[in-house]
Amino acid sequence: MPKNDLVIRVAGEAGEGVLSTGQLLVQGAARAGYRVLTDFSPPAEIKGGYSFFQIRIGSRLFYSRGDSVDLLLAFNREAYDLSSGDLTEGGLLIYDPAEVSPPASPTRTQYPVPLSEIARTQLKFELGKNVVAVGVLAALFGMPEEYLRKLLEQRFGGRGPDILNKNLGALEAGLRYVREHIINQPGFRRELFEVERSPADGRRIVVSGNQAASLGALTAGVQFFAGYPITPASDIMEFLAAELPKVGGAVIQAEDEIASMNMVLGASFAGKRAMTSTSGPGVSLMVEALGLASMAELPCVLVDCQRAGPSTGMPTRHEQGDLWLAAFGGHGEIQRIVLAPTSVEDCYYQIQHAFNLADKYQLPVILLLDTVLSVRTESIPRPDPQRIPRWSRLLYQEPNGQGVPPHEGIFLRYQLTDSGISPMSIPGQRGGQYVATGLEHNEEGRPRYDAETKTRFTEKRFKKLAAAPQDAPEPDFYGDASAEIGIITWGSTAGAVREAIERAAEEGIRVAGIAPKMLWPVPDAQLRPFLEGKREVMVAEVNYNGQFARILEAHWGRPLRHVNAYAGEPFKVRDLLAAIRTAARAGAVAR
Amino acid sequence: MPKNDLVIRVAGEAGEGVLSTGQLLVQGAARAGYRVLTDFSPPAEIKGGYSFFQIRIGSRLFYSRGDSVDLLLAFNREAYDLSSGDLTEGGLLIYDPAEVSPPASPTRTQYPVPLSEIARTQLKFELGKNVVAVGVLAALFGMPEEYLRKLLEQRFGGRGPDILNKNLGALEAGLRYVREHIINQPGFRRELFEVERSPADGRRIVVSGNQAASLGALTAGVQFFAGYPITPASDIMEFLAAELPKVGGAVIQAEDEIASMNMVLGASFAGKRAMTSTSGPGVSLMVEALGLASMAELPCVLVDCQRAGPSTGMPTRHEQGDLWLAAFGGHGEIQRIVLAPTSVEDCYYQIQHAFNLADKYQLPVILLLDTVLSVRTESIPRPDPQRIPRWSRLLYQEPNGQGVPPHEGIFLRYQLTDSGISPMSIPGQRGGQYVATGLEHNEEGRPRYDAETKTRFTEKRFKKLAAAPQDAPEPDFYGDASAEIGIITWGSTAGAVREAIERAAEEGIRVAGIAPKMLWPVPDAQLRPFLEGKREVMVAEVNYNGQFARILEAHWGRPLRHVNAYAGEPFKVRDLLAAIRTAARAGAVAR
Amino acid sequence: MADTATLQYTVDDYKSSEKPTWCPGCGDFGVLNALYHAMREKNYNPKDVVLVSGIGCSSRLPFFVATYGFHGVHGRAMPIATGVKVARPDLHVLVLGGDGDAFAIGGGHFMHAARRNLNVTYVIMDNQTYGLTKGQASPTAQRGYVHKAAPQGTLEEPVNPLLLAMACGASFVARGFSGQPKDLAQLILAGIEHQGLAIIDTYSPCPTFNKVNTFKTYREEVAPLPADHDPTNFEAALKIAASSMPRYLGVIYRREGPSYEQLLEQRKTGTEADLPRLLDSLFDRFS
Amino acid sequence: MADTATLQYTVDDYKSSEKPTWCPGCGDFGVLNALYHAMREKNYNPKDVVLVSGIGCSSRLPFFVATYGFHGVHGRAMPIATGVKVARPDLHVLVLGGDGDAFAIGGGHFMHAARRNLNVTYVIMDNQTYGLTKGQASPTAQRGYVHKAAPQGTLEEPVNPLLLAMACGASFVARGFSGQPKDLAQLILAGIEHQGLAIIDTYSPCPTFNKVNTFKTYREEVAPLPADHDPTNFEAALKIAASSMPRYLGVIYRREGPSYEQLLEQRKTGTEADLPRLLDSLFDRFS
Ligand SMILES: Cc1ncc(C[n+]2csc(CCOP(=O)(O)OP(=O)(O)O)c2C)c(N)n1
Ligand SMILES: Cc1ncc(C[n+]2csc(CCOP(=O)(O)OP(=O)(O)O)c2C)c(N)n1
Ligand code: SF4
Ligand code: SF4
Ligand SMILES: [Mg+2]
Ligand SMILES: [Mg+2]
Repeated sequence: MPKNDLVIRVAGEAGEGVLSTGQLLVQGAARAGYRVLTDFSPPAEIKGGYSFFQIRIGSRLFYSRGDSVDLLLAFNREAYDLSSGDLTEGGLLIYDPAEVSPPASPTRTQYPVPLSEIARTQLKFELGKNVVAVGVLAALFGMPEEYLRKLLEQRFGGRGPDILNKNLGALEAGLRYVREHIINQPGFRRELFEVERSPADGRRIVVSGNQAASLGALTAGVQFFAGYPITPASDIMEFLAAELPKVGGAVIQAEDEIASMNMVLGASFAGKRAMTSTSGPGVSLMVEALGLASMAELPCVLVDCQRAGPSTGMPTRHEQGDLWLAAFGGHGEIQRIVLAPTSVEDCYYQIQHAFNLADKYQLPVILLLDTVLSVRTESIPRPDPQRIPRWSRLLYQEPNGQGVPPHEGIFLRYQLTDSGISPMSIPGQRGGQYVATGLEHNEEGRPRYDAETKTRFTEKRFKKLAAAPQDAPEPDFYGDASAEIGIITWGSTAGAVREAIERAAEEGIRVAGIAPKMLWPVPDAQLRPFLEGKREVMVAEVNYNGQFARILEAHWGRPLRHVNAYAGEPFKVRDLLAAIRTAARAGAVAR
Repeated sequence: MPKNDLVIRVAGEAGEGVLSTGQLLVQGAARAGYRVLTDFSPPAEIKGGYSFFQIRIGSRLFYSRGDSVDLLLAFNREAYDLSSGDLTEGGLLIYDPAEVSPPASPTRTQYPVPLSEIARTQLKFELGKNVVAVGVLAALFGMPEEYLRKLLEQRFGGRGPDILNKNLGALEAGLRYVREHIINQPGFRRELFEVERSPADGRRIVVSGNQAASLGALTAGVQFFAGYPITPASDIMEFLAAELPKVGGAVIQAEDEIASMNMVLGASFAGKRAMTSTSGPGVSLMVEALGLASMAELPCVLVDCQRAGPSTGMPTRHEQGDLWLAAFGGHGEIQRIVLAPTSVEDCYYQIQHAFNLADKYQLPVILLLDTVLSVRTESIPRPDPQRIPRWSRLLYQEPNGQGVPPHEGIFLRYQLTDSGISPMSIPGQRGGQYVATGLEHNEEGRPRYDAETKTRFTEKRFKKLAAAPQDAPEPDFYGDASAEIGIITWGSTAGAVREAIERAAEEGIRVAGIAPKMLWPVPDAQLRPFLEGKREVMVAEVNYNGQFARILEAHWGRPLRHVNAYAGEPFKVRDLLAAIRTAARAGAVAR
Repeated sequence: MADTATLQYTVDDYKSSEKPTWCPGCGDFGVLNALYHAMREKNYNPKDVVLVSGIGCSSRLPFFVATYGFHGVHGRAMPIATGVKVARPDLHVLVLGGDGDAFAIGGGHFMHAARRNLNVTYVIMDNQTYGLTKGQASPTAQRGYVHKAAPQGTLEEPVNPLLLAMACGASFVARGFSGQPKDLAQLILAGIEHQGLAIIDTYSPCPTFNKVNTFKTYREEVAPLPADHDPTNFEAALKIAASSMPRYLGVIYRREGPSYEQLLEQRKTGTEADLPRLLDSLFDRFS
Repeated sequence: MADTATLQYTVDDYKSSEKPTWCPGCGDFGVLNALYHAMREKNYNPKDVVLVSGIGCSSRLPFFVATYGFHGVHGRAMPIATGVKVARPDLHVLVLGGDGDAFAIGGGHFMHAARRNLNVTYVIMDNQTYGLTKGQASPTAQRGYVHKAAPQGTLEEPVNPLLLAMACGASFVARGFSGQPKDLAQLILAGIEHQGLAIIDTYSPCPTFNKVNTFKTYREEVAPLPADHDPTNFEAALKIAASSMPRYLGVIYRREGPSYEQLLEQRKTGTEADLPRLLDSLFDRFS
């Protein structure tokens, strides 16, 4: 019986086609109806160095990249050295014998495939090596060839019949090699690697988290983007640079992150939905401008594609280490909302919530992605642009007719209201003139330093923040809500937690999971019921301090169990499972 | 019987001499043996606008500026309007009849003193008005004149006999006016305003918190300062600009705060004790460089003279709103120590601890002052430069003799040790070559991104932070340690808390107080014993969120009572007292 | 904007009810006045104008004007103005602020604003000091300027705003003086009419803290441009810009060409109405 | 430094055991080599040299050298170097990094470094792109340069590093090319020997991402300075600096004068040993 879950890794020298091999395979597989979730581990340096692309493929939904590898294709020796340890017991190793000669091992099956030889000698098409590799893998897990042929036709058709035919030939060579030298071998257990598809629904797309967030931003009506390149956020800017002009918007590559954020505030003041994206170092530089947004009550959205820190840290590695900065980084007492999507699909929707919340509450919203979410591609249902209605700002209504003073003196931009939310005018509106300022100010926006102003306007601003959780997007719930063991998590870690909970259930351990999307302010009404009846509550996140855990501990005044990883990599499902087992055993003892 | 505690306020137009009147009086009074504590409320704008200088004077030690005013000198109408409400019942109002004609009131005594008239007509010395005012006040509270004469001689003696005589004449005119028109009036109760001195110990100095911190930095051996002007921190830079060259050091006024902090890191790397000072907006801009200091393990000291935020906020007003930023502001997982002195004298000593801790643990130390501490002057015991021994960095020892490779390849700048602290080389040391970097790195300081490096070096850095509380400076303790009600506080709020506890004791309510100097990491060994036997623990601070309270709540996993003020002003003792009374009543009911 | 066609604004229409907080004798009063007059000349409807500033005495200016305004954080006026203008090319955007704001903390943005060339007018109120923080040296302070943070005088070469602007590719570079408010109004007007970033470095003395560069000294040191100066000649302009004395007033350099937001507009191939179609085609591309 | 007197260093003494991580064909190799040779010429003891950089491909350079180094954060190399040099004037300080580091995020610091004039050598490895982040336009990228963040080509005027440096008052302004490593070594040497900030903008192509400014195009476009060029003539130098083609190589401008840290040293009136006395006198002043 074919499997419903297979983890494939293509490993080799960066630039040698690891990425393009993986991407071709994934897009073909997604069209064929497989569910796919991928991860890409780029090299530490621009060129050269070990890199891999991992594909989890099958008929069920996946939430993490998989702890270990069922099928490894090693392009070279370093790839073999660094990746073979991740092979599952009984896994399959494919290697290029021109590059590496791995010893036989009882714990795996292995076959040489002379990839470079085939490309160079047989095809006379050295660049075709990656397409040969695609054919090899496709044949191994049993993917219908026509999807790949079609894909190659779309991709290379425009470049003339010669190039297309060469690529089709390379694919064919890969497929044939496997049929003739591997599948027909005695002892090769095809069923271990053949993967079943889910009913093809034809309505899925394959995108990364950054792409999903960019699509979501477009859907939300973003009209202005300013940013500065930084790993792993740059491709959001690059995506929007190509697409925003098509809907009348503009992208500016600014001189730095300070400029980016201030440009965004200018555009927001001028009435547009505006955003930036960056990673930790950029956020550190933006906190002053974010404080201005809190004080001047300007909506804006900042996407932080978190990477491993502190400082320049490890730009291509994973960490969820910016939560405290996002929530608390700023002098004085700032107001911000922090959201975190849990999957690639969720990126598309959460960024729309981010824009809505920013506009409703007139403050900055920080959307925390993380390296895993930003770079991994997934096959997801075709997004629904109608699902999340657009909220508009509470706008000042221009008076009708004549007789209106042509200048200011009357508009109360920061009017004290029950909700703390004041109507906002935008330049060009008659009678709405005011000066946005980072100074403490009265209802008219004029600088005032008396004790009463300071007290009342601090309360006004915090009233908005206190109300925000009522609009918190729905959390994800996993597992058995009535279980005694609970796990709270956030961001991409939610995927691994979900799988760990499912695996625990198979072992008979009942666990409940929750992944709120709003991390700050704490969505108490969503989270508090989760605590009820729980003997043990863990908080799982990829950082050292337990940043979300401590926020919750302060919020509830009760200790929680911290479960952390800080190796620059996502959680392994097995490590989470181990934590769950420990909790379950402790419970058994206690009884 | 003369009083041991009198609050005098000089109020008027800024620039009109409010500050110089106050300062003259204070320096004279301190020399005469009075204890003084002052506060200055500058105008909102550069010139013009209401401003006051408040002096608390007597024979006992003071810890706050006093909630209400016993003796008000109003230079003009606005000063009268805005200050007279702060007069105590039965207080004394002195006003210039040329400027304002206050109605008689049963709740106060009042006398006109034609200050400008005396200066202009009688003395023909308009600028002398402030000195006349000094004479008036001195006569009222019974200060021996000779101290003021001596002071004027020192100050004006160098400018020729004419100027000196004019000033002496102005002083005399003020003294005389009070003797002839106020003190001799029937019904004037001199004993209400006469203040007793403490035995003159001749070893006191009068300085502001910023001056004390600057003196402390000099004592600590600071050799490099870079900064950018900002209220209320600029005078630290200005003080050091004048003094550092005298001990071979240098001050750079940088182009911005980002440059300042990076310059400090360069100087520290080069082996010097280096610091900067700024206020909230500057700290926001420095967090990226502070992250670099955490990662590269470079000692440095940042003095944050907190002011009211967020954003530009109220630059001349008071708040303790930067604690979260100081402790958590930075992307990724940073390591910093946060200290806060509680009094002007404490500024002198805590900054020395800051340098010691920075050098010992090789990380940034942020010293949180606040507007009240920065600007208020106090008479304090002459500082003892020997009290706090200087700790040096754990230095690499250059090998003796020859035979040492002239270049690197061996020095382990980030050697993994039990304590997490590695020997540090400084440029010029033979064989100590390494590259300081914000990238994750191995023991040699070379960039490495593997999981093991990341895990072990994250733990290394946090090991240092975890150890730091063992070197936490002693907290202040107030009141009755065995009381059931406890107050935790920090920074200048400690003064008001201390007085509130003393007043509560007079009412028979027993309260214990503690003000730790190390705020982050939490000095658990100091604070946890304080919780024992407490029925109610409050945390008092001048901010909205209860920033320290939440840190403690997360740390202990237990709720605490937040007591906050956020009006841009220091706590009033009476408001703290009210909170104490409430706690006491709740206890009484509970019983 | 129908209502503007018939209306003729007066200077008072541009005054807000907030009274200037500057010291008596501050140069910024003259700049404010010149600005009122320039706007009146253009007969701008106050609702269509945005004044952007940073932090400093001079940067308080927007509060005293009845238009929209954005009083940002220190040094970031130009980026904010960039966001406003790119988002809404229909608005009239002026930036006003101090020399510290422009060249110290904001120095990096100044450079990039000049190369970007948005259609914005930037009036720098240059008092060669940090007024608001009580007189420390700004980047334009003269060498040897004595202040509390440099009691023996500042050591750095002063920044030359005109030369700097030209080196960064600015398309309009001028110098004004608050002591000649009528000329200044004309200069601001010329800047507004220039299609691109107009940089007007304007001497605006701080009598409270800068005792060496005063109305008096400026009056002695300024001079009109040589009669034959051709502001469209880059090399000649460079020479004038590089010279230190006399302090020439007027338009030193100007160059025609499209502004940044015009170039951006040209690249737009659709409007917000095209969003559903765009999304569909993108989803197709990814499937 | 007794041991240096007798020692003659070889180029290998300056190489660290860390192998360069640059792409094959990257211009930065040539700069690194030129640097090794310049240091060897000076016979610097590696222990007395500090190389400071920011973030970027080029900024990795210090790791490949056996001296002390400080690989800071993006754009802040000059402030870090300022701290090092002011704290320790005895050290030899060089700054090395990219055009993005120098002129984009670091643009403000560049300007102030030039006016401050520390005795530091700044080699900008100018590939007219952001190499490390995969080829977006840097401030020196030419107009129309196509990259992912500007698929229709960049709109801004490029920064001219030489003109900018001169406008900011730099005392030594030069241009080098990684394709002429011997000349470059001599240029770095001249920069080191200059008393003050030496700015050496150095073409260092990025073959991986910048396909329009390559070793080939540079070779065609560079030219030695006119034989009669007098680098001490400011106006002549300004003209050369302002010209865009050919791309002149060599020392465009130099001016003598004290460096910033020399001026600071002159103002020092005591040493650390004077601290007790200073404290006493200060305490007296405040009592
Ligand atoms: C980030 C930050 N740093 C420092 C300050 C303090 N500050 C306010 S205005 C100013 C300089 C003002 O100089 P300038 O821009 O020339 O304006 P002027 O007051 O002279 O008109 C400074 C340093 C601040 N508000 N924010
Ligand atoms: C604050 C911050 N913003 C952005 C980045 C991402 N980043 C790293 S290097 C770089 C630009 C590199 O360009 P350049 O300085 O010219 O160096 P090159 O790689 O071309 O040698 C950028 C944008 C960062 N590391 N830190
Ligand atoms: S301090 Fe100077 S710049 Fe500021 S308002 Fe006063 S005179 Fe003007
Ligand atoms: S990307 Fe460009 S600059 Fe970076 S190492 Fe490769 S060739 Fe050099
Ligand atoms: Mg100024
Ligand atoms: Mg570059």
